[in-house]
Amino acid sequence: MTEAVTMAKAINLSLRDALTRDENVLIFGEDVGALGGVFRITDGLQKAFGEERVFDTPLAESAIIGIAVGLALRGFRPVPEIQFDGFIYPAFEQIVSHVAKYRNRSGISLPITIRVPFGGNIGAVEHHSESPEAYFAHTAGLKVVTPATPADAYALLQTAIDDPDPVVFFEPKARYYLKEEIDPAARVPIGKARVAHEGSGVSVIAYGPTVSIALQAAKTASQEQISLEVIDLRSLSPLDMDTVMASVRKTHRAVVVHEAPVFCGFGAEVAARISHDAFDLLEAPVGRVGGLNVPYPPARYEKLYLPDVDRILQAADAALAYG
Amino acid sequence: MTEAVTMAKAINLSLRDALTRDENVLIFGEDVGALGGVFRITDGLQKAFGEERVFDTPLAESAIIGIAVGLALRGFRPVPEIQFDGFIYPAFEQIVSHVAKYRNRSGISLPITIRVPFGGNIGAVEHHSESPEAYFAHTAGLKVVTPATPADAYALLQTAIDDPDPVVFFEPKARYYLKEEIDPAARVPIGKARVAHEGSGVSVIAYGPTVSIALQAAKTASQEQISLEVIDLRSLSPLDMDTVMASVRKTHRAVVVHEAPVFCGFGAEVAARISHDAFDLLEAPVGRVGGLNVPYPPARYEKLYLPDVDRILQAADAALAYG
Amino acid sequence: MAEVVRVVAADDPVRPLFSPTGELTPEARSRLGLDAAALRDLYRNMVLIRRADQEALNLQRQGELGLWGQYLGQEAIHVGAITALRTEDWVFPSYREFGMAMVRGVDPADMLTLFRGLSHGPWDPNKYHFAPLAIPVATQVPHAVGFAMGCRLRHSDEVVLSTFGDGATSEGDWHEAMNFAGVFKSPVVFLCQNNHWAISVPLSKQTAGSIVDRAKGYGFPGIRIDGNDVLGVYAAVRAAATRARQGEGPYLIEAVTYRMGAHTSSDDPTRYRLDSDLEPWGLRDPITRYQVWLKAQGVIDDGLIAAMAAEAESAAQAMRARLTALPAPPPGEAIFGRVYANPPASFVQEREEFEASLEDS
Amino acid sequence: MAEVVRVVAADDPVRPLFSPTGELTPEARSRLGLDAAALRDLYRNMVLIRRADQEALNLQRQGELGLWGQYLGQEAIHVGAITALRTEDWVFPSYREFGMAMVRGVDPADMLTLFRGLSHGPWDPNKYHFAPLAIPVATQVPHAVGFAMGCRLRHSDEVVLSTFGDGATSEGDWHEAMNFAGVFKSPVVFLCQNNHWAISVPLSKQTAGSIVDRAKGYGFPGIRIDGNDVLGVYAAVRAAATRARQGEGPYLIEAVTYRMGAHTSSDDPTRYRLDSDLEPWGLRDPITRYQVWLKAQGVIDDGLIAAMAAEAESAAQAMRARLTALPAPPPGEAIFGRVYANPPASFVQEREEFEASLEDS
Ligand SMILES: Cc1ncc(C[n+]2csc(CCOP(=O)(O)OP(=O)(O)O)c2C)c(N)n1
Ligand SMILES: Cc1ncc(C[n+]2csc(CCOP(=O)(O)OP(=O)(O)O)c2C)c(N)n1
Ligand SMILES: [Mg+2]
Ligand SMILES: [Mg+2]
Repeated sequence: MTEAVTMAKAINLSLRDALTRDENVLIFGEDVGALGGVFRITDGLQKAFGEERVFDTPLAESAIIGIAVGLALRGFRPVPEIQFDGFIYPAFEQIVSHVAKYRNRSGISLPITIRVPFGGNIGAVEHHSESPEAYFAHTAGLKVVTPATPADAYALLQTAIDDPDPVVFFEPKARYYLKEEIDPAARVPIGKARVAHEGSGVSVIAYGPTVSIALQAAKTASQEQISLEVIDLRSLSPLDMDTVMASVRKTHRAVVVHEAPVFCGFGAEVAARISHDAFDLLEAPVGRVGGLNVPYPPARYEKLYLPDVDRILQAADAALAYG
Repeated sequence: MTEAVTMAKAINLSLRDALTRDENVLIFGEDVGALGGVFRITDGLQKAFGEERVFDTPLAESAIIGIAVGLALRGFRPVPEIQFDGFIYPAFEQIVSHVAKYRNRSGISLPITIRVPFGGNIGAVEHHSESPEAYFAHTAGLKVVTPATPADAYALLQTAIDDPDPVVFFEPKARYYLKEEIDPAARVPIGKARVAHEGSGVSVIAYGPTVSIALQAAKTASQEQISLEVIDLRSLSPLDMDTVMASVRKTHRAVVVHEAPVFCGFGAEVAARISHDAFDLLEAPVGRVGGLNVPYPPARYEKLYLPDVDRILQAADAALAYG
Repeated sequence: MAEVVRVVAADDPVRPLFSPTGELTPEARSRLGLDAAALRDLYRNMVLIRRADQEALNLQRQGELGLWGQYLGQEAIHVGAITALRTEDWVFPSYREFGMAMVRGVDPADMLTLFRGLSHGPWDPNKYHFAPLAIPVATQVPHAVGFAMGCRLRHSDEVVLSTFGDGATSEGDWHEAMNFAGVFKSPVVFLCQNNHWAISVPLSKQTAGSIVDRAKGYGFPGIRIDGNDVLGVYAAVRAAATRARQGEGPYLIEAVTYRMGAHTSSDDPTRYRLDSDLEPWGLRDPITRYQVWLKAQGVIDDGLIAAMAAEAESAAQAMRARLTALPAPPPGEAIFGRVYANPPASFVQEREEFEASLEDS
Repeated sequence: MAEVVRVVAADDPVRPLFSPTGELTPEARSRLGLDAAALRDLYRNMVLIRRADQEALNLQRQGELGLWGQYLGQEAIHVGAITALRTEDWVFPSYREFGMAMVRGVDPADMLTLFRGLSHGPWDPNKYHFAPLAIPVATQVPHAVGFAMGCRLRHSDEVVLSTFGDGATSEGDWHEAMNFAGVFKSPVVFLCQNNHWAISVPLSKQTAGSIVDRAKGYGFPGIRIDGNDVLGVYAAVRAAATRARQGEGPYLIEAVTYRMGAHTSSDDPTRYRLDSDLEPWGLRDPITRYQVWLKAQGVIDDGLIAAMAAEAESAAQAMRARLTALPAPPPGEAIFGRVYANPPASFVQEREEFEASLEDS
């Protein structure tokens, strides 16, 4: 155990430890070098590991991912950064047609970890608050994970970098400043959700930035004698249905929460799966709480767009009151 | 009513009629000119309407969509073609960040219809058989439609081109050679599903290439006194839940079918919605039949990957036998 | 620069205006056809937009704006380029072209509502012929080319200005758009604001080549010019636009300047560059240089200069006052109002439910 | 071509080998250092890959392959380029480089299983240093650059060959990769097979510029050469690879050739070009031309020519026999076997269920 660190620092330490441990790890992207990234996630890494291991690239996301493929083929373990969620789209072709499918076509593993700060609630201008996780979760061949806490951020990133398969690692940027003690020896396997808060009334399934909101909702609810169980998925693909079902078997009710628009969002998969697998157990329809079905709004309105404690509580209440 | 035509011809006629009716309609893309497109969908159009209205572009999908934005701003009604499903990804940024969001940012409508042949079952090499519809359905600001029949292809394309909002028009390329009479005066509104086959036992919800498989399944099932109702969604975004629910209210059972991998596919939205809205009506979990959760396999294996009559019948049987 | 001379088509009307190192020649300067009022207007606009830039930064520091991206040092490009166009010529900016929009007449307070989180696009592009800001780098360049293709198809003589940074030239969209412009001989002037930085990445790490040299590969000419000379920018854009208007196709202008401020208010340039890096560029300040020249020409005097500064000051105050007084649009309208022209029923319903939920709470 | 001379860096070892119009100079030809056996091997390989190409087309017509993309007319590029490399140098092909892979030693029957729908990538790239075919145009170019960056980071003296068509140069990925290669001074030889067509789109509609002229904008040299001269291709790739190996960075070779066949077996070129368009290129056939030259040099005679033709014939028959006898891999393996190195439990379960369902039926 170390002292409490922010999630930003936890990721920085995790990258540092990966660079130290494995000389094949390379970090690159826009402004990750001298600047240390626009969120300072790579702060000090270039200085410590040199310009060969940690380097700035020209401004071109498709090539950032494309060279990661080539570097992985040459035996490296690339950890490219995409500066913001909204700037991953130019790299979509490389991710979907190559990163995800290259092993299937060649037999060669690509141990690439693509780091992407994602989500809203930071008062930003357009394209800086997107939640594109469903696009990647729907893409076979990728693993998609997102931590909700500093400790998980550290540990899950270690696992992602070590994994022989490509991982899209979404960082909930609005939670970069959450603080927690981390344990550098801990590992979080990909594909394993965690019960973030035990409860018995309704299972609230969240991930990344919405976990802390779900926990707040659980706290508020407890004052009204309502018991929410909060599941932090951590891994979207693969999805840990065992943990989800264990919870639903207890609560018989579920609500899924994410920032992305609800329509065809990742919550659709979770809701469809729970509705299917827990058909005889459920006492209420699975609720979905998420972003409105519009492009991400101007910052002044983002709190109205995003799921909040109230909307989670409403959905939980509806589940409890159902029937 | 005219004589029976293939879906390929119906789309060709629909484009021809749009070009005739509205001088702002422009058709462009790779090989759409002299060649008439790799599927001959634009056959003869350059000859009839000239190189200013129907033109080949350089090989660059992002620019094909990017110039469509500019042309639409200048008052045109662009109908760009993306040659194959698997080649839409380089244009993802333009579609997601601009086509979908431009009106929200500027107040200016972009009446762009992006035509994309999609789906498998044509014995092709890699990247020619993808079903990327969920990526676009999840993108607020777009409308996403797909016809299953020649008549719908004609009529839905007319509506799409006339619509002031951007539409992604997915053409089930394995069904290009289905034949049917078409009525050039008919219109199919966006957002309106159709009952392709009436039945009472299980609602089978399909779209694009899987509708005809669902219809075959219905036929086979009827020989065993099992009655399937087949819903052809036609429009994925918006999704016509009224028609779906009307069917489920009758059948109390539903199966969703598409070619894309099941995980986080469009069927997740449909299943989640039915499970939610028909919670008290359903007598069995909503089944999902789709592609396996792998990259599209080599052609020899595609029939094992894709949903077929058997898998639909199994899912329907499971729904009927449930409980 | 000697290379550039050679890659140019014989009909290039821009090249003869500039020395091989990209400076407007004295002869060309004297033949620009700008009267004293027009020359003064260039100065006035640079002063106005610089003061607005400073005020926007102040507003950001005071928490009135979420973000600000200064264009300090790039005023000659903003003013020179827009002045060289006709008002019907469309401009497709990136995100740093606030000054250009001001010269076009967009109300600066309205514009700032974007950085205040109230709107993604606060002006009507059809009114000002000024496209919305494009935040994803280089993605607006194909829009400009498509628009220009459309102008040609309409047989109009409008031209399009496509402006972008040095960093933008690394993106695939930039390349695809340049190539399309060449193939379709589109009436578009590409104006690269080479301010030497893409956030923390210097030009030397952005490309091993040179930006202007790329034009030839797309089949049209290009020139590198001094981007801190408002008359030079004016002359180059004017001549390139005239050429495009006459059906001669695209032209690439690389205007060399320097980003004197941070990338944006979120940036900390001390992490990647020295204050002393700015010094030579401070000496080439576009406003100071032009002022000296105007005075030497006898076109302005200290009285006029003071009057313009005062005008800029009160315009900045007016901008601030108007901005902070502007009401936030109602949420239903701000969030749902402009998504679809023909909204689906489910969308209308979602909006109604949303609006009802606001009333409840 | 005169332009090209001027854009070249002083240390360019390729340029002096060629005339201004891209032909290998007689002096350079005589100084290639290839002995008679090596010269004959170039011929032999061209004959072998042409005959295989023809056989693959036959197989496609007989329904044994789903698709075939001929490289007829481009054999000099395939053979010359691969022969110029060391076997440890990786090649990143597009989809038409079957001949290159053959020269590298990949079994042609194995390779054809791709077009028979049995595999997306039937050879081990690590064994042949030959990357999988890349079907989405130009998307393999950044892979080549990344690989080359890796070679440099490893301080190895491997170089990378990145090959692509004329159409590929329009894609954003191509541009981004070229620019990265320049910035990181990567040991990569870019080889454009300019065969004048991208399906039905002729070069003149693909770009208004020229491909070779683009190199300069990325900060490295380029040259346009006769792509139907196997020795010219050999010489250019060899010299460019040596330069890259010595740490001098990337080089762009535009090898001008012509696509003598259809785009693929699905294509109907009569819709967009005339048979007569092919005539001048038929006269420049790479095999015939080289044969004439070899004979004149006294390096081959009719007997050897006939023997090589016979060898190609029996190799083609062997390829056919092996291909049609190759069993289809079991479905579970073919569909699931290579997706993940570390497959998630749910994936393993899905595979098991799939395999069980096959046994049931
Ligand atoms: C596609 C994309 N990637 C990354 C970013 C983040 N970003 C914003 S501005 C910028 C640098 C742009 O540099 P340049 O084009 O030179 O313009 P300047 O800021 O100097 O005006 C970057 C990387 C972005 N906005 N869009
Ligand atoms: C991204 C992408 N878009 C479209 C296609 C369809 N397509 C296959 S080959 C081709 C033309 C390629 O031309 P060129 O690069 O000159 O190579 P050549 O076929 O002449 O060898 C096209 C458009 C594709 N494979 N990938
Ligand atoms: Mg810049
Ligand atoms: Mg070609």
